Amino acid sequence: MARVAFRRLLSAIPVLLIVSLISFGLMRLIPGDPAAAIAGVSATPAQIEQLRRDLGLDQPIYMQLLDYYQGLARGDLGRSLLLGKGVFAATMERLPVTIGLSLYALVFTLLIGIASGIVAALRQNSWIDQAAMMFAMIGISVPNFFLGLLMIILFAVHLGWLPSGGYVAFSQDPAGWLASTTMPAFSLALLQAGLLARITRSSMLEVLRQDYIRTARAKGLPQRKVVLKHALSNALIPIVTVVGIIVSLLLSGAVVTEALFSLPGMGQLLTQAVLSRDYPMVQGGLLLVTTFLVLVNITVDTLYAVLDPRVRYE
Amino acid sequence: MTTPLVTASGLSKHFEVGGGGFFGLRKAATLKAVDEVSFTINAGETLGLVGESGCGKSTLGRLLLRLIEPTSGTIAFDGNDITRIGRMEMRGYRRSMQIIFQDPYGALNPRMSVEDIIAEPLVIHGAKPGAETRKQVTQMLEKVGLPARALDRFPHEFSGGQRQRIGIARALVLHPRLIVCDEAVSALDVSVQAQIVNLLQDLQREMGLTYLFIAHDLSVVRHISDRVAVMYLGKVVEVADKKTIYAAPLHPYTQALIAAVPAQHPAQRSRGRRQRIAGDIPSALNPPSGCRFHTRCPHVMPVCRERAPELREAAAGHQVACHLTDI
Amino acid sequence: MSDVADAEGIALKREHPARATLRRLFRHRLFVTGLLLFGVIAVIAITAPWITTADPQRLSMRNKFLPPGEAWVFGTDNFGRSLWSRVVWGAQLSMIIGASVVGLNAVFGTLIGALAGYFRRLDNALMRVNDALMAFPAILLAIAVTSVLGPSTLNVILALSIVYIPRTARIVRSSVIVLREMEYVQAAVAAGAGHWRILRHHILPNAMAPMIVQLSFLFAYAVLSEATLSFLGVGAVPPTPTWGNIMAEGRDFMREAPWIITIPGVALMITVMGLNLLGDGLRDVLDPRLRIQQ
Amino acid sequence: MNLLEVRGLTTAFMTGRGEVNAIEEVSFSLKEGEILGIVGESGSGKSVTALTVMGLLPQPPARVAAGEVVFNGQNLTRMSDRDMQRIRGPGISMIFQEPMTSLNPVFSIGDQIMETIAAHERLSQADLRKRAIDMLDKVGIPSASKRLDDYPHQMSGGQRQRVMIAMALACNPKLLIADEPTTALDVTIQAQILDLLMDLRDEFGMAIMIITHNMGVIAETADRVLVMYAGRVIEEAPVAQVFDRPLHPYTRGLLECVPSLTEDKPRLVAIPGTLPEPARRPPGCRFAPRCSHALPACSEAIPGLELLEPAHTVACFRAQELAPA
Repeated sequence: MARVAFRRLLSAIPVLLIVSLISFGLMRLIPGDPAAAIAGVSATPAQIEQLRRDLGLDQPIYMQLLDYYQGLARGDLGRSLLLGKGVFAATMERLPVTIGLSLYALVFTLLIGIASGIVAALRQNSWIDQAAMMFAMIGISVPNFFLGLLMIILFAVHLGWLPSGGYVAFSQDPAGWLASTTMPAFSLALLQAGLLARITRSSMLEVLRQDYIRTARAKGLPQRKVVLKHALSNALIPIVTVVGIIVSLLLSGAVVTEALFSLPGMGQLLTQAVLSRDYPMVQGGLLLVTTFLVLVNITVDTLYAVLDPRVRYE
Repeated sequence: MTTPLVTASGLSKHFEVGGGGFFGLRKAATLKAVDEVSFTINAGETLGLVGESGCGKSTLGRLLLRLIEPTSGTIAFDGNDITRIGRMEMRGYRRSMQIIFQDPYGALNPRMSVEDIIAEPLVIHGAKPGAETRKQVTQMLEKVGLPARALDRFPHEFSGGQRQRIGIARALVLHPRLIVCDEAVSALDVSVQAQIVNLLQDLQREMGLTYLFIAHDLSVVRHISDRVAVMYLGKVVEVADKKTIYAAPLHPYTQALIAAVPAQHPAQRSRGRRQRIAGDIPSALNPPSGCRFHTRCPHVMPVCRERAPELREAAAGHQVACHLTDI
Repeated sequence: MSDVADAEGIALKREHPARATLRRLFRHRLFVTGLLLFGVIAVIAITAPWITTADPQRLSMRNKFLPPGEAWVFGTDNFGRSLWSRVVWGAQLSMIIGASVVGLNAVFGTLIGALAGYFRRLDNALMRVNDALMAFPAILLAIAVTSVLGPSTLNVILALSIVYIPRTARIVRSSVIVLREMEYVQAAVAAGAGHWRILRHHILPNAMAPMIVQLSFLFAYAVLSEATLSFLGVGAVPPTPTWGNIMAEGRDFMREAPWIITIPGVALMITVMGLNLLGDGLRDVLDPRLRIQQ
Repeated sequence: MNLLEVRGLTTAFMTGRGEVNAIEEVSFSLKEGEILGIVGESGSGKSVTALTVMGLLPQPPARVAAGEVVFNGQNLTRMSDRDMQRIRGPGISMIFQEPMTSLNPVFSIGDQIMETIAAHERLSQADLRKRAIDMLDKVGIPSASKRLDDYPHQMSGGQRQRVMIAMALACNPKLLIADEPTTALDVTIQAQILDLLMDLRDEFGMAIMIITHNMGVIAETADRVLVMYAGRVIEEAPVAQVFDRPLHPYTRGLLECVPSLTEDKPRLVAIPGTLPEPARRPPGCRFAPRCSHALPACSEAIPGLELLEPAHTVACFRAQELAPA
């Protein structure tokens, strides 16, 4: 298993190299003069020149690249223009909010998605199946910000049960955290839950068709054991690989959800950076989030090896 | 009759498996699918090639046609070395050498009509689609026993046996000299299999074809072949004319293979009467040292573990690779 | 029974495979439902100039916050603009962006996927870049790209294409890898066919089914992502009527004028659901073994 | 009393074109310790027959439309799911064609054998383990106690089929159904597995129903043979009779179209035409369109099974007149 993890770590290196190159190239894609674009229309030529020097944009491209990688090697991802502090520090301040929200949403996703997928597969074509799949279809079709807005209108504006925005840290007040993140987490989770329900159902149906399920029944095992032991253990394997994708989707979705519910997370940080043309922040933040995602995927793949002996003993 | 149409010398195909990884750091294992194989196929004959799964018989068939590029060794067709000629030059030879596949479902493009499927080789070799081509295709269809009505149908409308006929028509439309039949009747029900075997024999007589007939069914191979080659784990272990090899096989593997064929009458039940070889076929990824059969051979000697026996002439036209016959 | 096959066992009833597929599609309940939902929005988008009278950008402070009713079908927004006009023109923009992203994906996704899947030498290089692009969270990358290029409709199309083409390419690549090993491809090689012929006649036509399924889901993602980008303010510039823009502006007035949010939201939902249903139907009919994918 | 009695069994499947009978009016019986071979080509219904007996067909789309299966005096076709679970394993057990996919890839083979025993008997974990090792020994897996914790993917096809057999015999069944047990295996492995089945029959004394398309496998194993074509039984006889005096033109064709390992035949005697799909079966005798002896009457009515010679029944209108002297 350690071997699987190690191998995945190795194969992640080229991916991360290219990811960092793309992040680096992003700022250089700005049409015209990047320094002028970043400085904004009201900047004087002198200010633009100053910014150009600060960002190293006056250097030849290979020097810029060298500086960039030297910085990365030191853990220096650049400085945010807007906040006036290091990108890494700024990100670390905000990341817990996003991770908390995403984990909460992941719990919703897994609970709703896997449970409804399994029930739907076991009762294929029944009304339960149809209802679950209808629900999943709505889930994957409602944009999460629209769902969030509807929930605010209903639960915050009309019923007044939950706050419409704002954030309470978990360490300060767990109940407050729950109140401030339940709506965001649920609206964020629904899309992924729908997706997962569909995948679980088809994975389960696929497994139920396999020869070894027939063998299990031919041995006289009770139905409960056939389903819970033989079918589920195999159906979970492809589902685990999907969890990596789901985390990626959750982080993407969190950007919008945080903006909508005014949660001070990573997404909000990046959106603000984008709107105020804080490109070093965008570049560094993107690289950090993506690296985090790659690490999540390695964990997921290692978990995969736990579930599947074919991978474990390869 | 005895001029070789195809001569393979020291032909090998090694596949790298499981390699790559980060900058190719992970060491790849080498699968020697075909290892130093030499043989000839005479013009007009049928050479049967038998062996169990993983022995490399299919790879060998594809190597001859250069559908797979050999790792080493040479292939001569009609006296000309075709091992390293370029794509364009090879195209000229492709007219003369064709292949029929096992799977009647995977061998035909589901999105092409029967006419397009059979006409494709003609079109590749410069025929213009039109009345002339259509006539040739129709004639070919009739030759393999399908009505002209089949022309504008699609593969899914046919049964397995009929699809195999379409595959044969495609292979024969260029009037090739060599046909590699890669398990061409293995996927068919026995009653249909006999039809296709008969058709292949009729066509051979009519068109003067040379066959390399690859199969795992020993009785079908005996029926259709003039000579038979036996493969085990990438090596040819015995070659002889069919009567000799079935009546007096020299290699212990050939003997075991023939002994393992189920009886054709309950009175000849083989259990307890015939020698069985124990154990499984070893993995081609990690073949035994020396003679590859030594792990299962009932006559194994110390030398077998150390040195691989060469394929040698044991009698006129009977080659075998075994230390027992080397003495 | 005997009327369906003749003596040789060849089916008498003749039907072109494409026709048979269409017939099965139109019998598929999900597909037809999806087609209807999506079709309504598509027709509205195409006929936008003829079915709207009010200029979607004309301000009329006198008429602001009018609820849906006889005079204003969908009511008016905070600037007194006709919501009907804005939602209809928003539909057109969504369709243009969705269709463009799908078109670019169809061309470049197929190209990259087919090259990587067919020519092994190219595979490693192309797929490493592909993997890297797919490692970014989709919306975040799209936001970063539009912010760099500047907010405009064209740049949204470009950004979404950069995000989704790698995903399409991967799907095409995996079907090409399977198809490349098919025996009919081997037969074509044995007959002397060149790479171009093999790709064009044997591989691409058979890779179309999963591709079409993917593209219909992709259309849905593109419409959804575009709305998200403009909702966040990095899409098409605000006076332009897009569903996301309308909802972003309506956010501040959800207490007094909830219709400003709900009407474009429902339109968005109908479009996305229609496309998802369409994709489900296509998948069932074209490629029943294909799993539900991202 | 017969161990297994199948009477007029008809199994139908719901398809896009309506309900189609996979098998029709299949009747046969099996005595204790007897080996019955069921032979037929694709679409003959031989596997559906076995799965119907086991009650393993998914319902829907499958449905037992008529007939009954009586095992050991109990009517299986009317049995509840729960009761049927008690029959599977200690009563009837089954092995399948694909040893590669018939074992669950995520559990060790020991686990899979032990859970079979545990489902039917109350034994301690240690006893379960001992029984499982014992079974693996019996089916010829070397160093069984070490292999117990191996996963299926670590074994070859032949070994997996041995594990399947160990699992099937773990509860000492009265009947073993072997559905094409050697079709996916190489010929040298096939011989080993067939030998093993025969040895185990001698040791355990269970009856075997062996299903195959290969007349050679029948010749090697069966006491009695059932020949099926297009969903119907067309001939039944002791094994020597079938090979020496086949009475149905199809059985004769099936024997003649296989090439010989010892004799030269200039040309194979092929049966013309193709096997009918279940939804496209011809009216009357299913074999009539491909039969060289068919008369117009053959396409009008379905011939029933008739006892023509002692213990030898056949379903052919012309069997009597065409019978060899």
